[in-house]
Amino acid sequence: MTADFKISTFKHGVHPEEFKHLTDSRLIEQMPFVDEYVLPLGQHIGAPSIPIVRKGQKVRRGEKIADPGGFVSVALHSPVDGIVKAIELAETNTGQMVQSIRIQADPYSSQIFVPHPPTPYEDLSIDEFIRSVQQSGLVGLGGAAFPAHVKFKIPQGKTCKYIMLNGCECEPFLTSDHRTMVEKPDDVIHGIRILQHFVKAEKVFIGIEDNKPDAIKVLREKASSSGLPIEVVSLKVKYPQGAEKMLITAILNKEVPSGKLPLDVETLVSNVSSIAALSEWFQTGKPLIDRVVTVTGNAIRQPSNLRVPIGTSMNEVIRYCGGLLTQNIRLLLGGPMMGLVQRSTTIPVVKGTSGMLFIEEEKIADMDAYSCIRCGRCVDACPMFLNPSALGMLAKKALWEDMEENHVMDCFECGSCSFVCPSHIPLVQSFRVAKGILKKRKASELSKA
Amino acid sequence: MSRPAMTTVSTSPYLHDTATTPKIMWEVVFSLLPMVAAAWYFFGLGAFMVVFFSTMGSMLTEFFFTSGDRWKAVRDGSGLITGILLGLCLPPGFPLWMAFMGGVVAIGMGKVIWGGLGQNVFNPALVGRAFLQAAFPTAITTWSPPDGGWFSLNSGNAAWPFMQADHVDAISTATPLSQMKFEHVFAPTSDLFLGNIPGSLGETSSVLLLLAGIYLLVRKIINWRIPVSILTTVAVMSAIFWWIDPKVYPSPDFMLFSGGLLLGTFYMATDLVTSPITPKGLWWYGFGIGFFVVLIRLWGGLPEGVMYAILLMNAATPLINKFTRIKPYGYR
Amino acid sequence: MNELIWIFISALLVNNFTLSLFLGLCPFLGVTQRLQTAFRLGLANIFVMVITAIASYVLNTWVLIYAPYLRLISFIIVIASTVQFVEMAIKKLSPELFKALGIYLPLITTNCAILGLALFSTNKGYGFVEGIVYALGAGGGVTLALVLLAGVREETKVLDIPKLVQGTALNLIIAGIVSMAFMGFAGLFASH
Amino acid sequence: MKTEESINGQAAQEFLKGLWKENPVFVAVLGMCPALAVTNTAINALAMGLATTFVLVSSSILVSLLRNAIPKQVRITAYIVIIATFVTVIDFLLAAFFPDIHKALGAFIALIVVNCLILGRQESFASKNRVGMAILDAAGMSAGFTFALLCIGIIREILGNGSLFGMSLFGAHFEPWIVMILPPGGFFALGFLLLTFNWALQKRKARSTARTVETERLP
Amino acid sequence: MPWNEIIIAIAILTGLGLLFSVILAVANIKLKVYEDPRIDRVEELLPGANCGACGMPGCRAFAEGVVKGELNPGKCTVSAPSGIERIADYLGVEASQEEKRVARVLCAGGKNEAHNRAHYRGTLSTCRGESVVAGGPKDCSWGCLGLGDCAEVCDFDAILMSEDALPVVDPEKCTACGDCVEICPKDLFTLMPVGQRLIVQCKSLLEGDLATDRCSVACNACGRCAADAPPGLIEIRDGLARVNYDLNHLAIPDATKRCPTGAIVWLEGEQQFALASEPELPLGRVDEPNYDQDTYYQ
Amino acid sequence: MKEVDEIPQEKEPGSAAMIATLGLAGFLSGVILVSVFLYTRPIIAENKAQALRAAIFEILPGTEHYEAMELTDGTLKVVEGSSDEENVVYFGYDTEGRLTGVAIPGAEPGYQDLIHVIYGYRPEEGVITGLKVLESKETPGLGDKIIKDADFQSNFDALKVEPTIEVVKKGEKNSPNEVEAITGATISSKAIGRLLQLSVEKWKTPIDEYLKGDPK
Ligand SMILES: Cc1cc2nc3c(=O)[nH]c(=O)nc-3n(C[C@H](O)[C@H](O)[C@H](O)COP(=O)(O)O)c2cc1C
Ligand SMILES: Cc1cc2nc3c(=O)[nH]c(=O)nc-3n(C[C@H](O)[C@H](O)[C@H](O)COP(=O)(O)O)c2cc1C
Ligand SMILES: Cc1cc2nc3c(=O)[nH]c(=O)nc-3n(C[C@H](O)[C@H](O)[C@H](O)COP(=O)(O)O)c2cc1C
Ligand SMILES: Cc1cc2nc3c(=O)[nH]c(=O)nc-3n(C[C@H](O)[C@H](O)[C@H](O)CO)c2cc1C
Ligand code: SF4
Ligand code: SF4
Ligand code: SF4
Ligand code: SF4
Ligand code: FES
Repeated sequence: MTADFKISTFKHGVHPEEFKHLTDSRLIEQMPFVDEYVLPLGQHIGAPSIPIVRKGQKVRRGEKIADPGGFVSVALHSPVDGIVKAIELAETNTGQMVQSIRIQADPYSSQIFVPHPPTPYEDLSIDEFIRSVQQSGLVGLGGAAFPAHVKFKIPQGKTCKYIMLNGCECEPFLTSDHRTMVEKPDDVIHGIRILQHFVKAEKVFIGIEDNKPDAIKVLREKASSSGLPIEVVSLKVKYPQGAEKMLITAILNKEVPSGKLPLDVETLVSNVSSIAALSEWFQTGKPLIDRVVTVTGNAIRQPSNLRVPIGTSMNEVIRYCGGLLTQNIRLLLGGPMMGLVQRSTTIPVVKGTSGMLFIEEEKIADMDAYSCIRCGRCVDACPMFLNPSALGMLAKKALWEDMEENHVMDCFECGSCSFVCPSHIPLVQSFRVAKGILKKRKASELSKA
Repeated sequence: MSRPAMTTVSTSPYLHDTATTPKIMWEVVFSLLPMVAAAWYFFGLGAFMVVFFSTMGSMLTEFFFTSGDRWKAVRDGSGLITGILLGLCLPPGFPLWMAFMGGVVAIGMGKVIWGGLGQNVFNPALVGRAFLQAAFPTAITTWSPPDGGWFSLNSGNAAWPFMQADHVDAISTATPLSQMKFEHVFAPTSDLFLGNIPGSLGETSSVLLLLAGIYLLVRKIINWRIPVSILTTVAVMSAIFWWIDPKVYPSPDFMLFSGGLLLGTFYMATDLVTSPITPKGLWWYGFGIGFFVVLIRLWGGLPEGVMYAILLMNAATPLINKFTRIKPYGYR
Repeated sequence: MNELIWIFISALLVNNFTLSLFLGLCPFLGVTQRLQTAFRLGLANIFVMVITAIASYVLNTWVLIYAPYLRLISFIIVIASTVQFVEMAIKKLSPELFKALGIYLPLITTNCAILGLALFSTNKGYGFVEGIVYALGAGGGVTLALVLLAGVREETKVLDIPKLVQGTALNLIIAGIVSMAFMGFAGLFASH
Repeated sequence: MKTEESINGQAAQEFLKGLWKENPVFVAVLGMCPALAVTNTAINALAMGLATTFVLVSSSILVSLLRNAIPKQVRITAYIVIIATFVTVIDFLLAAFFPDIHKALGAFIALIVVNCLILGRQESFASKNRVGMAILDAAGMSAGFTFALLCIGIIREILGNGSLFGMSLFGAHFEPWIVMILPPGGFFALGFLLLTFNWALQKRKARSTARTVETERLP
Repeated sequence: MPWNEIIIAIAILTGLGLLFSVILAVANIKLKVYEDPRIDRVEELLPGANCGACGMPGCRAFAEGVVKGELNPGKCTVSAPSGIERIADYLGVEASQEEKRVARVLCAGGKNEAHNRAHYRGTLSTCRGESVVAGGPKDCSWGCLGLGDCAEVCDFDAILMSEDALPVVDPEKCTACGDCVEICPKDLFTLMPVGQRLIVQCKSLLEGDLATDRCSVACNACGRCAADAPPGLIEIRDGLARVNYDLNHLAIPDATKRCPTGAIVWLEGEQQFALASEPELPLGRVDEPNYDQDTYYQ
Repeated sequence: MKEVDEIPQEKEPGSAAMIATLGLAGFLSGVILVSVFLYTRPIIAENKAQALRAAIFEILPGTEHYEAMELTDGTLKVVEGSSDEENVVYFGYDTEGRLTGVAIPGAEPGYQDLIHVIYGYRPEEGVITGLKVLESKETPGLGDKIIKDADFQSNFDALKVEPTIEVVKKGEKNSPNEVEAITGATISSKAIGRLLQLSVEKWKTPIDEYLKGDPK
């Protein structure tokens, strides 16, 4: 079985229209600097960072402004030269008010980042490497913003045979990973080299959906000349191919047991952009102070791929992209399948923002909901092999325990079921509700015990 | 402080498949029209009137007894399917008032009482048909032969409401299945195939039914497991008995193409709402229907058992769903 | 053998105690909220029916030949006391079994299906083996009906049943539809 | 000390509750087997109701009289013996004097013994109350039972046979709905009766709540 | 007279009676199993119809469930309401008594005080449902969404939604079961002893105008209540006034007097309900309060 | 509420009380039942006999009295009173003591359950002279036409048992050994046909033999 002809995939899943043509051939541009940056302390999963700057303090671009708040937490760096204006509550992409560091950019600074000489990573011990990654502020750029160093630390007793780079970008509209792979293939390969030095996996896979032939081609070329055990796997275009469980199934034909992590099947999954950022940190010392964001949708004048400093207000991004075509829009962070809808555009771009999708409100059809007709389409769509129809009916009657019995906690909210449901039942939404309640219940039981 | 303009928020995903429940239902309605036309062609105007009255019965009931948005309920087309299917499984000379009443019972007892579309456990059309069969067993087993006249109306059709039909012109003939059962005469498969036989309106032409079934399968409106498992079960079981004694037991092709098996298989057993949802459950469901069809046809008191078989398996569907849970990802 | 099969099928499907003979309806409508309960009740039913078949055979053969008209009262005394005794015994000997099945026994003692079984099998002149097969068929039929109804009723918990219909009215209509479906078994194996 | 009036009131209540508020068939869903099995004609329903009345009233009297004499462990058996005795008596009497009705009711006369209603009343009422009250309760319950059976029987006979108490109602050409005298018809008839009652109750409740809201609004 | 037949008949029945009573008597002695005596008592109070309408297999099983506290006596649809009450009372007598706790809502920003930031479009119109979509449409991200999940979930009908789209707990009906605490996506309920009357009905951590721009009754952390209250009772922390209930005995209504927004309140009247236990019911009550005909048919 | 406490706390009843209660109950019930039974027995017996007599007179026209005969070991013997009913037939005689025919009861599964009938049979001519359904659970209005339907009943006015009894569709009867079925109730009709055929097969020889031995 040669890699070239194998087109792997997982079972079930859906085929939404892609809309990637809007941005997939646009080069990544640097977003200009703006006046103010808002840096929420909790951009990642885990404990919030702890600020180490005071109001009025001057900071340099790339300077650390907050320490990790624990092991599952990362440092935070200033994206600009400027002054700390305040540390206060500010609204973020979750709709919640979060403690944030507000930095006034120094209008007279050139905002040039002075690269450090490359860190000789070969000399680092594994713990030093992990600590270094934590200090870089690196989180997974695939969407969840999970601290990267935690993933890279292979716990005692576990082995990691495979490293898997997730370049699927299965969400419609998004092209940021695609562009990163095409424009920075060397960073990706170098990132792999660094990670491989510490993890020592047998094999490194880069999974890319076959709607990105240019990325596949260029990475295959680089990989073959790298001397690393890299295989670039071309995957069938299917949503949610990029979910790590699906990726593992597609490539290794293995399932991650329920409630377990990829490491339990000896695999480490990371987004390609995260790996590119890793390489940047070790080569130039640049922490995670900006990221590539796909700005797209039918309501933005100039869809683009932008490298945006973290903390930039979305309003500024809109302005840079030529403004909105209509006032009546809906802003989604991420893709249209899993993206988070926003109540306002005055929130900052954060580490987890992979895309900004502006959709004309009128284009979102009002959908008549019907009762579940048990057509089974959701069952055939659910990549987790759940029974969304049954779950949906249980949710309607608030039968949370029964939902738990029906494995609602295994749902990763990909939205495939809602996508196919001809009755337009808000399936994922009600699963989120159920999961929320069940988690809360479990937490209160724990605290009682 | 000026307030920012209100935006609109709604839940993800923001892309949706194009299929909607009403679209699915209407597609099924259109796929049924050739059957209605064929019924008219074979049995005359009376046949069409039977379908029309049962449809009126169901639509009017749907409209007047639905709580909530009754126009929406009527527009979605599912009541229309019920009415047409009910009409198609009635005999041609059936009194129109009974057909109307069947429609009322089908929707009233089979659907509205349960809370409308998607909530019912039993197939509404078959609830209506079972009620008619139990209420008026004579009328529903009085078969007139196909006569070919375009505008012929059977005198049975015109009975006064609540009154008996006097079948003056009814040359009551036996359907192939009752000939099989009571006289051990097997009709030739070619007749069964083309539809030149007495029987219910929609049962007669196997060719049309097969075409419609294939259409529904290709459009993925019905689940392929149901027809495959029903037809296989019937074919295999009847083949075994035919092989044991071909004089007493009918051949598999006779079993497959006679009576309401194809109509039941493609349109009624596959009713999305009343069939199981799990893949394994669908196999069991189909197997159960096939098994009961053969059981009732070969050894039961009645010549035809498709309706009862489907209703029985409808009743078992919640159990089937419960005991054939899908094993989620990560549990294998 | 054929005769026994016919007795079994007839009691199980054709003349299903619950759905076509209207026996044991109170638990049928009452104890079918949960599938597990219904199933266990069904099992307990089979058990008591077999006891009943044995007891009625004993009574018929050795006691009632002297006074057949005391049949009803003797049956009822014997069934009620035997079941009460068995209940006590199970409770003592196997509390788990009691939890699973025993607690259903009092509900069944005073149930038409049990006495119906005794009377019908006497009327039909069944012997010992036939009586037990009849009891198994009838008990199986009752279990089948209980389980089917319970399955549907559990399902109705997630359905939008209108308030007006919820409860007994709907149960009766479900029972009616299932009973119509069972009419399809009429005449099964009768003409062969 | 209770006054005469309140005793009378309570007595009337004991009797009336069986008719409607605690109606054994419509409300408590007891004694379903006879309620559905022998109600395919009104006359059978009536006969069954009366036979049950006889048994219920007589055994209630006896159980109430003996309520302090029967030990707890054997009370069910003792009640059953009492009930079965009366049932056998009525069985003989019917066979002797009304052979046709006896034939129509068939085994269901014997099955009165196990009618859940009867044993239920002994357990819950007769064994805990004085004879007078027990009689009233039994009479009320039986009346309610008979009433319910009659309702079902009338519906089923009219629809299923086109007749009432054997008299043809709609002429010879009426097409009877045979299903109504078959088993499913029994379920349907009671089901729809309950539905109708629910509907009526809901209507009445809606009206009464509407009224209370109005009065609340008054100053 | 056919004496022969008479004697046989009487002999058979007497014999059967004796035989089985002996068996049962022996079994009663040999096979006795201890059980909670209250079960017998409750069973006696039940109708004994063994009808199964309660969903349990027989009256005794039901009685066991009731005694264990797993079932509500009201589930018995056959029993007269007065009987149900008697059972409840019988078991209630033995229930332990502590200070009654009730659920309190920590938000006063109804639809007239706290405005929305967005329109929510969707068919899942519940607080939980809205809250997973961008945290809900309300500008104040701590505030009540007003769709009444709590009222829906309360088994005791203790919560009503006010015209202002805020939940109002009836302390008399509330049993402190905690269901509302669990369901509320904004965690606005806490269970507290009825004696705690000084309550800050706000969870917003914003200060000053930021808070009051979003909701006119928000706590803006001005600190006046803390100044007016006995020392230590109220503290302003993280933009919110917080009552230290360890000092509840010091609490006075005066602390609420100068609050500019009315976020802190002193519960009185219907909302307070400080009685520790229910008043004694009149003896021999047979009327049927709040009895709902519909439950018969469930 | 205080009422609860008023319920007397029963003390554990002794075994003697239990045994005495049930024994006494059995005794009393025995007394009552036997008295009612003795009182009603003759009436019930009379009712039954009357019903049987009516049936026999109907299916054997001209009968004035009859005699019950039981088949034991292949031969018929006169019996008194009730006995194993499956093997009893009734010989009917007219006023002059001539045999009017034999009334034979029988049962066979129909559409629902066993159909019990009694029919008159004339051994000399080999014809069936009448049929009365005693008990059937066939569908009212459909299968129960076998009881009331005049057309169907007229099948049995003179139905030849030779060579065999055949059931044919309505309107297709053209020889005296055929029974015309009821439309819509073929199953019940066939059951009757089958019943008659099986029953005649069983009884023909014993009756013929008996008549040969006892030429009256
Ligand atoms: C439904 C779903 C779709 C996803 N799609 C992608 C994707 O297209 N690309 C991606 O990199 N990660 C995707 N993820 C996230 C991956 O599961 C995984 O968390 C990520 O690849 C890990 O890399 P990171 O930690 O570097 O982000 C998806 C997750 C889910 C639940
Ligand atoms: C009439 C018909 C019969 C089919 N039979 C089978 C079959 O026997 N086995 C099968 O795997 N797919 C069968 N298919 C294809 C399925 O519809 C479906 O495409 C396939 O199971 C894909 O499953 P997956 O999406 O889980 O990979 C059949 C399709 C049709 C229309
Ligand atoms: C509710 C119902 C009751 C029936 N009852 C009888 C019956 O009592 N006797 C009978 O022979 N057939 C009965 N049938 C069977 C049908 O009428 C069957 O089709 C008929 O016996 C076939 O006869 P045909 O060939 O004359 O139509 C019943 C059918 C149904 C649906
Ligand atoms: C493929 C398909 C088959 C259907 N078959 C039936 C049917 O047999 N009887 C019926 O009443 N409705 C049928 N319907 C319509 C609809 O699903 C049905 O009325 C629901 O049971 C109503 O809740 C069908 C719909 C579809 C899409
Ligand atoms: S896709 Fe929608 S309508 Fe179909 S079964 Fe799933 S939830 Fe029901
Ligand atoms: S959202 Fe959950 S239930 Fe729906 S398809 Fe995705 S994993 Fe399955
Ligand atoms: S559940 Fe919470 S958010 Fe919803 S109405 Fe009640 S208090 Fe408000
Ligand atoms: S849900 Fe429970 S805690 Fe909340 S108000 Fe109701 S009774 Fe009180
Ligand atoms: S009367 Fe209650 S079970 Fe039969």
